[in-house]
This record gives sequence, structure tokens and C-alpha cells, in this order.
Amino acid sequence: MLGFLLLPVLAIFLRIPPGDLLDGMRSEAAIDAVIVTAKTSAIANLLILLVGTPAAYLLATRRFAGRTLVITLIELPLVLPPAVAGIGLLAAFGRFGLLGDQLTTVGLSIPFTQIAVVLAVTFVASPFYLRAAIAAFEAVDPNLPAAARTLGASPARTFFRIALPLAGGGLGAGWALSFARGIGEFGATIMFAGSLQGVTQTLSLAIYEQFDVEFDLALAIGAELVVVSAAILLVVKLVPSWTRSSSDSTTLFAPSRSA
Amino acid sequence: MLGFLLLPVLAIFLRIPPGDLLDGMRSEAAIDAVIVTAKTSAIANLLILLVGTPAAYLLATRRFAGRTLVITLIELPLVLPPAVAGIGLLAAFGRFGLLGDQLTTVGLSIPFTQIAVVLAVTFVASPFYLRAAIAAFEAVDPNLPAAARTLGASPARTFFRIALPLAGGGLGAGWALSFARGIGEFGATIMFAGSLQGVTQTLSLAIYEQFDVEFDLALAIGAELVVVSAAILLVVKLVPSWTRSSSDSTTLFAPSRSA
Amino acid sequence: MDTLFLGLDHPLRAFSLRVELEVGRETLALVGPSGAGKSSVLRTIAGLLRPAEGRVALGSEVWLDTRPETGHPISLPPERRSVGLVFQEYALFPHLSVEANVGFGGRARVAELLERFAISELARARPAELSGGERQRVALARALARDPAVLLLDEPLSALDAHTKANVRAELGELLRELELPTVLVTHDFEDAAALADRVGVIVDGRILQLGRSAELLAAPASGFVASFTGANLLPGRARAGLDGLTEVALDAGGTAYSVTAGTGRVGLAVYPWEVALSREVPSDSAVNHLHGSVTSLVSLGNRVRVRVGPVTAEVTTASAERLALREGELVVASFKATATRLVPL
Amino acid sequence: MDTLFLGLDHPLRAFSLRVELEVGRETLALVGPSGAGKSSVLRTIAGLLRPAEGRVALGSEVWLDTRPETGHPISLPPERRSVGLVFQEYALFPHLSVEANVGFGGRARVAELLERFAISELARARPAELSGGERQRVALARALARDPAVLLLDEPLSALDAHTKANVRAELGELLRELELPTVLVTHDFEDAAALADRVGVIVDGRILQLGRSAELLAAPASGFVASFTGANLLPGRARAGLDGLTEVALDAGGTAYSVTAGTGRVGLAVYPWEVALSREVPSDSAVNHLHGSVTSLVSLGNRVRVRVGPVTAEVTTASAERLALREGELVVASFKATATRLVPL
Amino acid sequence: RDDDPFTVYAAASLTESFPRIAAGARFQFGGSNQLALQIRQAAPADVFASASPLYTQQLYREGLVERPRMFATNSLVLAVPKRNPAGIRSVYDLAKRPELKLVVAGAKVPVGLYTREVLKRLELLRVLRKAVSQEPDVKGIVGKLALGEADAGFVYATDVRAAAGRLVAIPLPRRSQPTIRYEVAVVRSTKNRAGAFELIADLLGADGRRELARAGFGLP
Ligand SMILES: Nc1ncnc2c1ncn2[C@@H]1O[C@H](COP(=O)(O)OP(=O)(O)OP(=O)(O)O)[C@@H](O)[C@H]1O
Ligand SMILES: Nc1ncnc2c1ncn2[C@@H]1O[C@H](COP(=O)(O)OP(=O)(O)OP(=O)(O)O)[C@@H](O)[C@H]1O
Ligand SMILES: [Mg+2]
Ligand SMILES: [Mg+2]
Repeated sequence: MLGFLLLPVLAIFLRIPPGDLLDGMRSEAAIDAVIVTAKTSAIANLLILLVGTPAAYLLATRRFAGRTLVITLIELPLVLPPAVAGIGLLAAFGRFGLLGDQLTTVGLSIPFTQIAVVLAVTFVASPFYLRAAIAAFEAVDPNLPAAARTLGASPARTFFRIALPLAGGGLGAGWALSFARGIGEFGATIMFAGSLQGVTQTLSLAIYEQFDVEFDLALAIGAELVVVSAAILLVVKLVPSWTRSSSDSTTLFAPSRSA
Repeated sequence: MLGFLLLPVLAIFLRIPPGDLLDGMRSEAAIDAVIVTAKTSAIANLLILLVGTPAAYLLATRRFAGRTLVITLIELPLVLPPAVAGIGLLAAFGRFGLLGDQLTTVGLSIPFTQIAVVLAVTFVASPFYLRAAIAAFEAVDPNLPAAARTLGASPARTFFRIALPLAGGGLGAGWALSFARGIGEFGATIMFAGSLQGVTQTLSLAIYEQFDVEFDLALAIGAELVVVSAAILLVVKLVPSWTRSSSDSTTLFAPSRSA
Repeated sequence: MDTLFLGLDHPLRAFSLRVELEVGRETLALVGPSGAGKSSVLRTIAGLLRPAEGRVALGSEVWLDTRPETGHPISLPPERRSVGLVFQEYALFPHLSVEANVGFGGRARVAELLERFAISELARARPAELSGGERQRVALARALARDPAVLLLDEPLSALDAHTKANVRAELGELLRELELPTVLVTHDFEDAAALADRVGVIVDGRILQLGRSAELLAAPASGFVASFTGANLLPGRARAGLDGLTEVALDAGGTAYSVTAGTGRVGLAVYPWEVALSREVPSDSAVNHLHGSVTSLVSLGNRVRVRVGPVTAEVTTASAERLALREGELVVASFKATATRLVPL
Repeated sequence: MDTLFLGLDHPLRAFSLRVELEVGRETLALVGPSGAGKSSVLRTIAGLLRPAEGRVALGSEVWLDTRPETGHPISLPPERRSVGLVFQEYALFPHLSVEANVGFGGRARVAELLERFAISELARARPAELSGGERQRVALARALARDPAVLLLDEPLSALDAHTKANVRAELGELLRELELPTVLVTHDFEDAAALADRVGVIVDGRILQLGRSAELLAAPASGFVASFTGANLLPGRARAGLDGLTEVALDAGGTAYSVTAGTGRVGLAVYPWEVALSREVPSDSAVNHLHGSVTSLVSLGNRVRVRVGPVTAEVTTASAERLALREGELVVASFKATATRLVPL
Repeated sequence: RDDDPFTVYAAASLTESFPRIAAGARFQFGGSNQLALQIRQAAPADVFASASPLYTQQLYREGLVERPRMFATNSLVLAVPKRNPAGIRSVYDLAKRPELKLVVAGAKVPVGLYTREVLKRLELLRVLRKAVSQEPDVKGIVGKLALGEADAGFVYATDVRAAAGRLVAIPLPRRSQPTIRYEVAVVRSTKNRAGAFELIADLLGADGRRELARAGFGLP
């Protein structure tokens, strides 16, 4: 099983003619793509972390009717074919989409802009983070935040000083997955944001463009993506965490006691 | 956040002209696609369950050096852009791939066959199952299998009568995710297996093919996929499980005490 | 120092928790079986659980009132109630040092508290590196750092190894006496309750069954639970009025016993082990209850021996055990006076 | 019935577990602090832990031998060792009914065992629906269904509520006597060990510190751990030879005490509460040890009162406590004889 | 030919017409470049129909297909969404609209090459600066126009017909039209050469020509 999962990854590397990696990085398109990717990824991940972390905390600590349904709905984008996701984004935020009129009124046109890239990446990547973050917060012994409150800490202080550091390992691992998924995102982005060099063409889109023409170059960029993703996954996992469990490494899909 | 994640899904449904859903299902291409999807999905999922379950059990219950690395490697396909995954599969199993010579010798040509579809689906979907299954098996109190052994049960009987039923909820949830991801799989399949109607053209590929032909039909098929995936996710979650925790629903990314 | 008042009515999974308590400058122990609602009472006082209905007040300061006379319900959040809560498993912050744990609620008194609890040397250690007794001291120090007006202790001794428990209990007792705070202490050990608390409340299925000094509980257990909890033999049987104003109890275990307490129907006959005498023959003393049985176990505890005879345990001095040359399997007679028994509802 | 032999040497996280035991037709209790290696011993016997080196045999049947004279190491898997193991928290299969749990190891005797343990009515219940005592009986029945030749019990009483424990312990004792199997029982409660076991082994940091009948342990504790575990007051101090062949111990808590045991350097002075007498003035009896202090707690336990005076606890009769009119805070003298003390390594 | 169905790899723009011509065959539609790539990877195609001679000729030179034959032509049009939000009436309007969402194909795919050829002839290359996206294939352009997100895009004439009702075609001046030739060839590795040639004959025959014409193709 492991062999089967690894072989294709390995094969990509064996396929790259030496030197192409550097060549790939020197072309103007690749440099533009790196810049676009860095920028949109940074914003998307910031959004995911800043909005997703409190949202996950609330979902993890509050019990309410329909909670399982809400968590399932959060997971839906995980299983959406990316192109369908892209159409969905257009249907929601496009000119003739659900929010089209409102957006037009405020003079905002989202498709084909970097905002669209950010939204597409956020849409496909955030469920990875949210799911892991909910699990990580659920794994925090609820007595610890409770203890903080009885010691006079406000809900905010409790969150920052207790819940956040204790869930840290799981949050990091979830974020790594979400980051990697965002970097590799293709289908929803091309549908919703298009692919314009220097504006919306991310690394994944650039790879695709190079496919037929410069297959080896595309492979080289693809390989780079794999290396970056793997490195991030691994590093985040090896960062020690202070979860109560006797884990010798942080968990990716952290312990969860609920849906 | 939830609104942002839901809006695009919702928007798709509002976009579908009524009646197209049924029409979509009546076209020959759609029927062929359903058959191909059902067949390849069934085989891929069988493979994933039959090979993945014991593999996950071993990974969950054995401690060895490099375990974190192995689990990270299993997660890699999760973050691979699907098209890159497809190239990887070609580079591994294609005529000029790593195993090309060996496969040719035994007269086996994998790309562009249903085998290729099965492999592509297995490659992208199995990490979802494996990761959840490892977590589910880790969540089983290790004393329970141990107790079974001291009561005279062989390792096999212990696995089937104790570990499997106890991890059942988590396995089901993981499988649902993996199934849904497999159904929605596009990029790796088109690269590695092509999109031959009646042979390798799955539902997702059919959606794509209909895109510039019958756009509404494509949307309708996409919406059906979403409904099926969501239903499966939800049903599997609401099936009660016998995990030790006082969970009121089974966990999707089940409790995990390790990498 | 103000009096803590608590009244609450709150549906739990299997029953409703209905409790009223007033705790002055004293230690009140809450005892009871697992799931009886003991922790829930503490959580209500601390503000971690908001009951369906209830009132919590410290003197004139109202912390919770779901039905105040003046309009809107009051419910202060935990951080605005002056309580120190020591959790069942201590709930120390695993990612913070001992010093940071203690200082979490207030930096001012950290050094003094570390000193007071003799954990200054551990200031930089993480909770995982501490022994059970050390953890308990850190938890206490942390709870006291805010100078709480009420102290709540949830099974502070149950996480300790048996052999360290005695000393830690003594230390805790001294501390409580010194603090003179209204204190509610949850425990499942009668000896702990008796040692540490001025009054003991027995809570079963959400209701307080009996509340009083530990000696009162011993002298007149109100129920089978209280009797067995305080260490009595509890012999179930069926009671009816007998001769001489005595109640006659047909024991489930066989035989008949007599009690001075009135009662009919299903009852438990409670008798403490030290009220049970052993002999080879039926003695000719004033005891009217004689149970014949074989010795099933002999446990020597220093100067005393606990002897199990059929359904009862007797506690006799080592001297008399030796005189009788008791051995397992031998037939003996266990005798106790009708005046030494209590009939309690089961 | 064969004798169980065990020898093992296995590195654990913090120390090596090195134990040799022989258990005949008897119950051996293993006691010791948390993490001492007690469960690991049971797991080695059951085949759930394979030690680096070791030998486990039942009579002539070898279950484990890492260095046999005849070539290849032997290690039977758990299912081929005839053991019944009752786990610390029972480890009942939560997804199976009581009946299926008991029948997991063998269907033949299920009905009989359910009957024997009075759980026939619970046959269809799931473990989650049972009380602690019921769970314990199911676990025992399950372990016995295979007719094991060796019985291993890991803290069988610790998951029980205090008030049900006494009865369950008595039942368990009767069962063990009846079965007459080589039994190893792990517990952290000395009274449990004394009540249930023929011999008690004290295990600390992977080594057996002392092994003997419970009365022997009480009479001559080999270490500070054993002393405090059996209920002694343990007063740390520094010993040097004194007059009259007595050893003089400068106590850390202040004051000097004398013992008939020889010793120098850091020692613990062990004295049982029932050896400590209380009085208002220094008495003119033969006791040479007198500690002045104020009463910090009084616990009435039926006919006895446990009184804490400074660093020691004294156990006196209720009568003498009443005669002295003891109250908390009052100054008293705690006296004990030099012959009643033991010096133990700390 | 009867037992083992025939496999035709055909350019995406043939998706509607081909099944009508060769009813018994199986089809794989896709970008011609992608299909060529797959044939190189030993894909089990019997016949390859490309939207550009580029790929058939390449494969022919590599010895992977038999001599290709041209069977249809196509033309490029400017497509706008039916509601035509930017009010485009002619290709020259592209230059006049200050705010315009134009979608074109990337310079490396055939339709993108043709687009640039047309614009060059019309001296309108500067409108490429208004492109909001350089799509990797025609489907991306059609999808965005069909949803009304883009104002205009260059696609094949046949695409507009296929997208029934959602798109409106604006013809380009005849002088600017590039020659878009479709070629078909038998794949060398076919196990049914005779059948393959028969299919090509059908395609070139009367029935085939009728269907192609109906789909909007030009005929050689
Ligand atoms: N969050 C909760 N929601 C609903 N019911 C709860 C919750 N927590 C506990 N309970 C139920 O409330 C009852 C009382 O629980 P509580 O923790 O107060 O008992 P306890 O007396 O402290 O028990 P223990 O001795 O086991 O600590 C139990 O029956 C339990 O099932
Ligand atoms: N799987 C394991 N691998 C390595 N070390 C272990 C393992 N399980 C336990 N240990 C270590 O072995 C030591 C002995 O553990 P064991 O469970 O035998 O102790 P114990 O005496 O039963 O303790 P307790 O009273 O807490 O049950 C402990 O220090 C523990 O950290
Ligand atoms: Mg509690
Ligand atoms: Mg243990």
C-alpha cells in the first residue's frame, strides 16, 4: 500500500531531467507564478487561521442541535470535484451569481482577480484546517479552560493562554494540510479566477499551462510543490505539543470526541 | 465561515434549470458514466478497504522507528495537485514509466484502461481512508484486544471480533470521505486513464466533457454528485459506534494518539 | 467572612440535582456515589455550570439568581466569582511551569505561596514532572493565589497513592483550619470527610440524604448508603414488630436479628464491626443477636483484626483473636446487641 | 495444581523491571506505587509483554524462556497460556452483551458462570449499563470461562465506589479461596492485600523490596515505603548511636526520638498509630519518646479516634479521648516506646 | 469491429457530431494536444481526429499513425453570453470597451494560437491586454461565457452551436479567418485496421459530411 502510494511520487522525481529544476525557476512565468502563489496563499492562509481558529473553537466547545450537520457541511468542499467547486464559487460570487447584485452595487467584481484566487484557495483548503482544528480543540481537557476561568481569566485570555497553546500541535498539523492543499489547488481557481500570468496564474496553473508544451518543466515545478508540501507536513508534525496524551508526535487529525 | 463554505454549494443548486436533473440521467453518456463510476469505484473502494484496513491496523498498533515519516508519506497524495498525481501515475505505471518494462513483459498495459481509473481513484482516495482508519484503530483501548488474546482468541479473531467492530464508526466515517473523494476524482484520472466513454469516463469526467456541450447537464450531474457525497457523509456519521468515548456521534477524523 | 448560600434545581441525565446548602466559616464535605452530582454542585458555585434554577450568594453578594425579585436573571461568569476551585484531577496547565500555573490567577503572592507549600524548588518544573502530592500542592497554591472568598475542593486526595495520602491529608487539614474560608470538599472516603470536614453531607441521586457531623452520621445513619459508607455491616432483611418492643428482622442471609429501632418491611440492619464480638460458643452475655458462621477472612491491622464471618465483619483486638485462636474456615459465633443496631431504609 | 514461576528482566522507561516470583496454590498480592511495574509483571505472565529476558513457567510447562538451554527462545502467545487476566478497569468489550463477554473465551460454562456470579439477569445488558461491582463480576466470570490455571487480577477493587468495596472484597476473597489457583493480585491498598492475599510483595521501581505475609510486613517494614503503606507514621530524621544501646534520631520535624533498632545517617522512624499514646502531661511510664504538639485533627471512627499531633497520628480509644477531653488546638504529649519503633531506610 | 468496439480519440469540438457519424464506436474527447500525448503513452486508440494538423503530422512523423487526412474545417468566432452584458456587436467593439472581460486561450494551445493570428490580422493585438484569463482549453472559455462571467471570448464556431442558447456568435471578418483544419488518421497499433479505415471512409462520405455540416464545420 505504502509502495503504491509512494511510487508515483518517486517516479516524478526520477523523471525530471537534471538542471530543469533551476531552469524552471528562472523563467519569467515561473517567477510570476511564485509571486502570485505566495501572495494569494499568504492571504488565504491568514484568513483561514484568523477566521477558522475561533470558528473551530466555538464548534468544538459549544454543544447545539444540528452540530453534526454543521460539521458535515464544513466537510462538503473536501469532496466536491474542484471544477464543480469553481462553478459553485462563480454561481455564488460571480456577476450573475447569488451575491452578484450586492457585489456590483458596492462596485466589487471578484472573478478573474486575485481576490478570486484567494477565495478559491480558502474554499477548498479551509475545511482541512477547520476539521483538524475542531478535533484539536475538542482534545483539550475541558477542565483546563474551566480552571482558567475560575482563576479570573476572561474568555479571551483563556482562549489565548490555554486553549490555543494546548491545541497548538493539532492546529499546526491541520494548517499544514490545508496549506499544502491550497498550494496545489487548480480546478476551482481556473474556473473562478482564470489564469493570467502575473495576476491569477498560480504555480499549479503554470504547471498545467506548461504540460503539453514543456512537459519536463511542468514536472519540475510539480516536484517542487511536492517537496515543499512534504517538508511542511513533516516539520509541523515534529514540533512538540503539550496535549495531555502521551503522544510522541503531534497529531494530524487530532483526537476528537465528536462528529 | 460556514456561510462562505455553503454558499457556493447552494448556488449550484439554484442554477440548475428544473427538469435537467432527470434529463441528465437519461442520456447515454450519463448512463455509461454511472456504470463506469460504479464499477471502478466499487473495485477501488474494495481495494482500499481490504488492503487499507489491515495496513492501518498495523500502523496503528505497532510502534517502530520512522512511523511518523511513514504516516506523513501516506498523507502526501492528499496534497498533490491531482494532475501531478496523474503524471506521477503515468511516470510509475506508464509505458515509459518506472515499472513500464516489467509490465510490458507480463503483457500488461495499464494506462487508459479501467485498471488505470481504479488506480487513480485508489491513489487519491486511499489516504483519506488510511488516515482516518489509523486514528480509529488508535482510539481503541489497547486493553480490549489484549483481553481478547488472553481469552484465547487468535490475532485474526481478535481483529475481526474486537478491533474491527470497535473502530467501526471511525472506519465508516473515513471510508465515506474516501468514497466521496474517489467519486469526485478528476485530474489524476483524465491524465492517467483518459476519458473514454463506457470505459474510463467516470461521472466527474462526463461532467467535464459536457461542459462546452450541455452546460446545464454538466451542472446537474455535478449537483447530483454533491448530494450523493453529502448523504453518504451524513449517514455514516449518524450510525452509532461503540467507541469508549461518550461521543454522541461517530467521529470523522477519529481520535488519534499519534502522528 | 461571609456565608455561602446555594440553592439549585437542575436536570441531569438521569435525575434532577436539587440541593440547598449554607456554608459558613467551616468545611463542608460532600460524599456520595459516583455520578451523584457532587462535582455539579461545585461547578454551579464556581459558575461553570448554569443550573436551570438556582441561587448562589456569598453574604449579600449575589452570584447567581435565576429568578430574582428585581427583573433580570443574574449570573456572574466564573472569573467574577471569588472562588478557588481545585479540580478532581487538579487540571494543572500542562504547558506552563509550576510558577506560571500558580501565578495564572495573580502574580502578587506567587513567591509566598510557593514558599508556603514548599514547592519553591519546583518553580520551573512542568506538571508532568511532579508527583501526585506535589501536584496537589500546586493546585492548592494556584487556587489560593487569587485570595478567594470560597474554597471548593473536588476529591483532592483521590489522585494520590495510598501511602502518601495520610500526610497530604494532614497538611490539607491544617491548611483548611488556617484559611477559615467557607469550604466545600467532595470526597468518596468517609475517613477523609471525617478528618477534614466540620459537617458531612451525603448526596445520592442529586438529593442530600443526610447532613450532619461525622459522628452523627456514624451514630444514626439515615440510609443503607450512609451506613455502608461509614463502615457499617449492612444486612438486608424484612422487619416486623417482635417481642419486648424489639423489631425482628428476618435476614436475607438467613437467621433472625433483633433491633431496638422500630421498622417494618424491607430494611437494612446496620451494625458497626467494633460492635460485633466473636466467641466459640453462644455467649451468655446481654447480646441478643447471634450469627453462626465460618470465618472467611482474617485481616490483621496492627492491634486489631478484622474477621469476616458469613455476612458480617467483626473487628476485635489482636489479643482476643489470639485467645480464640481464630483460623479461616472455623465455625464461630458473631454476637451484637440489639441496642448497637440501626434499621435503615435500603 | 502447578506452581507458577516467573523471572524477568526488562528495561522500562525509567528503570529496569527485575522480578523473581514463585506462586503456588495461593494468592500473592503485589503492592507498590504507581508506575512501579506491577501491571507489567502481570502482562509478562499473560504474554502481553515480552520482556528482554525472562522465564515464565507453570509447573513443567514453559510459557516463556528467552534463553533456554535447548536452542531457540520460547514465547507462547497469550492465547496459548492458560491464564485468566482481570484488567485494571476490567476491559469489558463494550460492544458485546454480558453473556457474549463471558462467552468470548469459551461458550461451555457461560450459564453456570452467570449463575455463579449472580449476573444471569444481566446477560443481555451492555457493560456501559452495569454498576462497578457488576462489571467486576462480569470480568471475573469472563476470565474464569476458559478454566485458567493461573489467575491474574490487576487492581480489581480500585474501580469500585468506597461503600460497595467492602462487600465485593469479601465475595472476591471467598472466590479465591474456593478456586485454589495460583493467583497474583495487584493492589494499592494494604487492607485489600492483607484481606485477600497469603503473601504480599512490595514492588518499587521494578524491584521487590519485601515479600512476606502481611503481618510480617506490619511487624518489620523493610523500607519507608512499606512502613507508610502499612499505615505507620514515618518520621524522617538523622540517626546516631545513643546511650543504652538505643539509637538516637534527630527528627526533621524537631525533637529527638529513640529506637531499639540500630541505624545511622538518614532514616525514617516508623511507629504505628496504635502504639502512640496521648496524655496531657509527660507520663511517667516506660515510654521514652515524648513529642509535644497541638492537636490538629480529631477523627472519630466508631470506637476509636485518630488524633493528629504535630507530625504523628495517634489512634486511641474513644473512651480515652473523652477522658482527655481532646479538642483541636490543645497541647498534648504523644508518647511511644522505643521498642515500638523501627528504623527504615527512606 | 463488432465484438470489440472501436475507439476514437477526437478533439473536444467533435463531441456532438462524432457519435452520430460512428454510432458503434467509443469516444474519448479532449484537447488534441492531450490526446496526442496519450497516444504517445500507448493509449488504445484506433483512430485519432485532431483539431489541428500539428498533432497528426507530429505523430505521423513519429510513425505512430498512418498518413492523416483532412476531413473538416472550422472557424473562429467571437462568442458573447446571450445577454451580452458588454453590448458587443463586432470584434472591433473589443477595442472600444474600456472595461471588458475578455477570455482567451493561452498562447500554447491551438485555439489560442488561432486567436492571436486573427487579432494580428485585424491589428487588434492590443485587446489581449484586456484578457482577464488565458485558459488552458476551450471548455474554460465556454464555461465562463455560459455563466455570463466573461464578456467575450474567442472560440470555435462549433462550440457556440453546442452550447445551445447560452452563447451568441459574432462572426469575424472573413479576411481574418485562420485556416483551421481537422485531420484524422488511423493509429498504427490498431488491431482493426480495416475497420479503422472504414470509419474514416464514413467520415469522408456523405453521411459524415452531412453531420459535420450540421454541427457547423466547414467541409474541404
Ligand atoms: N455535561 C453534562 N451534561 C449532562 N449531564 C452531565 C454532564 N456532566 C455530568 N453529567 C451527569 O450528571 C450526573 C452527576 O455528575 P457529577 O460529575 O456531578 O457526579 P459526581 O458526583 O461528581 O461523580 P464522580 O464521583 O464520578 O465524580 C451524572 O449522572 C452525569 O452523568
Ligand atoms: N508500553 C510501555 N512501554 C514502555 N514503558 C512502559 C509501557 N507501559 C508502561 N511503561 C512504563 O513502565 C513502568 C511500569 O508501568 P506499570 O503499568 O507496570 O506500572 P504499575 O505499577 O502497574 O502502575 P499503576 O499503579 O499506575 O498501574 C512505568 O514507569 C511506565 O512508564
Ligand atoms: Mg465528580
Ligand atoms: Mg497498573
